[in-house]
Amino acid sequence: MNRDELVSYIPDTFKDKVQLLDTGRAEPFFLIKAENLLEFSRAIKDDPKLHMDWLSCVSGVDTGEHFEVVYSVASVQTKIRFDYKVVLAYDGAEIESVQTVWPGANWHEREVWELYGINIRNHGNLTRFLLPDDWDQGHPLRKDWDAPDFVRMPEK
Amino acid sequence: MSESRGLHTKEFTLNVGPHHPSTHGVCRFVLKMEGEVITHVTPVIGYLHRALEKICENRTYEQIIPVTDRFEYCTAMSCNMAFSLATEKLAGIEVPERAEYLRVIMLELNRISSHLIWLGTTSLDLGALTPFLYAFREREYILDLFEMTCGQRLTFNYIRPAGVSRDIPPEFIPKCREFIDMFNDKIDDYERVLTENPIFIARNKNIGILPPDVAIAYAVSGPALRASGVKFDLRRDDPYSIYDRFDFDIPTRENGDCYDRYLIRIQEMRESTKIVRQAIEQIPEGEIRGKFNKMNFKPPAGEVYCRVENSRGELGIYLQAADKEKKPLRVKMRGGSFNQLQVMPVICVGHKIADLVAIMASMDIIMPDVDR
Amino acid sequence: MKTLIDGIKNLCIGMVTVGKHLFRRNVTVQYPTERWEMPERSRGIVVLLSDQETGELNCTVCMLCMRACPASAITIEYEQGEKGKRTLKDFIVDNTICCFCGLCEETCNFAAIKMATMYEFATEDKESLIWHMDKLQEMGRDVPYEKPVRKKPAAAKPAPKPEVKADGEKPAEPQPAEAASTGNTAADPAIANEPEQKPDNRKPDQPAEDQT
Amino acid sequence: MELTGIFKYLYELLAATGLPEVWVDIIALIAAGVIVFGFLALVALFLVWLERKFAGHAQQRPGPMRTGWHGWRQTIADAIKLLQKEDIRPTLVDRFVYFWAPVVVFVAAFMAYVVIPFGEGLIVSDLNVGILYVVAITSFTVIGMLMAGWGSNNKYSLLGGMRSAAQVVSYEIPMVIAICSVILFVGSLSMVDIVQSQAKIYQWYVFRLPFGPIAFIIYLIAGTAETNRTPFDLPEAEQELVAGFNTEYSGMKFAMFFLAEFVNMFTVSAIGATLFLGGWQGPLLPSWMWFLGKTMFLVLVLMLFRWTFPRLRVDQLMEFAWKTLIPFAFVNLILAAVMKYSGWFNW
Repeated sequence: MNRDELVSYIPDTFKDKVQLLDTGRAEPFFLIKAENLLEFSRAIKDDPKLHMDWLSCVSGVDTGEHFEVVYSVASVQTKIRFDYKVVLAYDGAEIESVQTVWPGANWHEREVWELYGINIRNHGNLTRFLLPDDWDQGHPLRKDWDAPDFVRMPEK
Repeated sequence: MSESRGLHTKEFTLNVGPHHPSTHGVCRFVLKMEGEVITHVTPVIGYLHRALEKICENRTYEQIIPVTDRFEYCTAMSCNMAFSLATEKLAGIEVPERAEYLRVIMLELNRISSHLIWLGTTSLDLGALTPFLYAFREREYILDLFEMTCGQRLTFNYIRPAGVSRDIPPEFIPKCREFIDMFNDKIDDYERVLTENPIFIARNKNIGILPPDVAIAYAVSGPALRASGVKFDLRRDDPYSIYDRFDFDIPTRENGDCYDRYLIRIQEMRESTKIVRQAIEQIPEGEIRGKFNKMNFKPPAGEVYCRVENSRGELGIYLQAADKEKKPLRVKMRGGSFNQLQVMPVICVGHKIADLVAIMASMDIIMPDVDR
Repeated sequence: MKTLIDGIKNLCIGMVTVGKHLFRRNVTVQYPTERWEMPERSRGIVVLLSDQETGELNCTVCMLCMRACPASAITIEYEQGEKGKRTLKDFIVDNTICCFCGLCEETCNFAAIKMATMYEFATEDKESLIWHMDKLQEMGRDVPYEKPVRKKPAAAKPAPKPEVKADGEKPAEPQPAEAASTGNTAADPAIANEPEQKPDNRKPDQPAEDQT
Repeated sequence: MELTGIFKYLYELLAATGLPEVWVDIIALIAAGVIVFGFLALVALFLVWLERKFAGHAQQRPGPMRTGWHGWRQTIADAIKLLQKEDIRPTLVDRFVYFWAPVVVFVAAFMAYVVIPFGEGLIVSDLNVGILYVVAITSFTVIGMLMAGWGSNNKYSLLGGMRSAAQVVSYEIPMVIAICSVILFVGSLSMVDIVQSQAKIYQWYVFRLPFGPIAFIIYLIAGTAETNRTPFDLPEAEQELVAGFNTEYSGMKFAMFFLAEFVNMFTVSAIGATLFLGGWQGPLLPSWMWFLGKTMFLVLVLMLFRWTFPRLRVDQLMEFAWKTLIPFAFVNLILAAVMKYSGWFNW
């Protein structure tokens, strides 16, 4: 399945759950709603034409306006690769864990929780991970994060 | 250790690391053990967390390249490559032909040097000290080649968006050819010491078996995945740069144990020399860097996830750029070791503490890759 | 039984291989007494280059290296005379946070800053790793370098005037025209000539520049 | 100079002074003990240096080079450094056990030399149970290791101590059985008798087909395990157990463990040379040179083992001892008995 087919296949299959983001890139990018996340993830894994069995990476993003959580998925069998993301407001940012679909999501989600403060429902093991156990200085990858020993590059 | 009455044994919590000779950096394992048998493993990471992703949000695109060097320092070239690819994809930059060849040569040499580190540390972890030094001896040749080209032995800062930083010096090609000519013999040397050695086989065969479905579910990539019998290599299956022009094999094995992972990496070193040999024969003359505004590069808004196959598997960079900003909005680095370490609790249970060391070594986990 | 004999045979093969290495030449050198010859491109410590004949610094205070530095290890202090002409007051390289990436050398259009092949600069305290202009110049005195070849002298522009080159070449401009060979385009001169704000001295312990 | 009979000379010298016989005996023994001790201390220092040089050259690097000619003073410098070091004792150790463990190991290592014939007549005391005495004394080391492991109050040390106990006890058995097959032919436990029974080169037990070479190989393997060297260095497997039973030791006490290890290596080689390679027997050269040469050859073989092989896992180690070595050793013993009884190859 090449890119063009994929770009038409996914919106056709999943209808209004998914929206194609046209950001003019080589690889297709989809936007889905947070409440559809788990359902969509399972569907693309089970879909025989897609068979997205490989979760490369879960990246949290703070754009300065809202949070995004980007899922980069691929398939070992069909060699398809695309990304999709959910957009979350700052207040009460929360998503469903996709561990039941891809067990490897565990640590990636923990990282998103830890560094952005996005709550992961049904994760089961949200404990400190990259940061020290007694860390109490907030979520470092948020744009508004500041700590006394953090020095930004001087604007030149 | 044992309770007074009967054969009741108390569960024993052993803290391996963070400063333990065999944890490849500063990783800690909290082991629950019954005697010498592991019943539960909890990796504790974060000792090497350098906040590289936060630093990247605070640098211009050219300045991020030295930061990516520190991401996974055993294969800094592929980190440079992944970030450069992401930037190029984002802004639609063309890369000159010669630069592509130089990139492939460097990436493959770097893969060999990384596998040599793995070979050395693996044999060291299993108690054989001599192959360690043999591996490092050959690695020095490669590092000399790198230093000759880009001036550094470890943090190369060589592959840049739109090309590479410098052209190779004239003595590079002969030296490189000399290296790959002698290198296959050296691999034979390592194999004579290790491959058929009954002690080495006893330590590695049927240890840490990683079934293919578990490997895929946990997104374990690279040689560890191929040792489980899944023929998946990004150089073939999601080709980047000019890998589609070279003729090389992707070795796979069936069992997915430590011994297979060892054989796969040995075989991969041989395949890499093939690629380097083809590349230095085909390399054209020409420009080495396309158009790229070093100081004021401002890509259009967008986001991209780019992945390359490095010696530990899939190395991905997720890059999101705000519109007309000199600094990216988000750089996420995904290293192969992250997922490899994640699968450790699954495959270590039931093995001995000595096997943990062997499995860790065969997975080729290095901590900067995990902690970033 | 067969596996046992095979095993012993293979153990012996390994021992012979190692045994053979006993009689090979050593590949290591005795470091302080013998040294490798560093390749010319090797990126060691940062030095400032001087003109071979006049002995003055090549630096034109264009500030490009300071902007290029990903670690903010370079601080340039200057005085701004009339017509925006700058004279160098001090050039500070903080070796505690320098990450040896070589970007300063690459951006410099005047062969004023270079990463020399020297690599031994260990000291006993942190303070003496912050090098000032005189030390940098001293270190760079004997470093060989190639003067950038100018294809055409750029049109005169009221720009910071560097010291006059001894070979009678026109005063160099912070113009990246000669960088064409590598195809890069550095900052355009207008930006380079903007009056710079002096960046705050950064704390040396900032978390960013760990040498790993 | 021919060193043969030096003890006899010493003895006669003392007897001439007219001291009571008891005192003569005691003084002669003490003098011999001091000589042997001094010699062994030198040997241990030399072996440490040799090991490092061997490792260096096997890995294509020169090894220690700075102190003296090819660094020959390196171990002396190290020993002095270790002696000067602060003796750190962790708070929660069992003081008594912690203190005496290195002493036990050290003394046990040296005591074996009472019966080792360094040359013709160069033996401190030719006990009629010589080899039995050696076997008994060398197993003392394991008590020291257990003491160190237990006394250190450290999990790594404890695991290391446990492993070494299990290992040494297991490998003692095939080793003793291999030795038995030699004793069977000699008909005596005395070390001097053993050497004298192999006067001609074809009489060396290693050449007495078919049982000789097998016994020799079994002895060498078990001996490597006894001395805790790679591939059997599990008690101190640094990748798993940091440094095993001596993790918590420093300075002088560590040096004692370290030297004892090398002395043990020399013991195993010396006994191997005595039992299988004809001891001091050999043409032309003085007997002590033959003995040292043969011992050094075995030492080098052990070093080659160490620098070539990976390490076994602890259960594989046990399996190897009980399922491979011991059956082979028994079969070999029976073979030797049959040969002895029937008179085949009984030259």
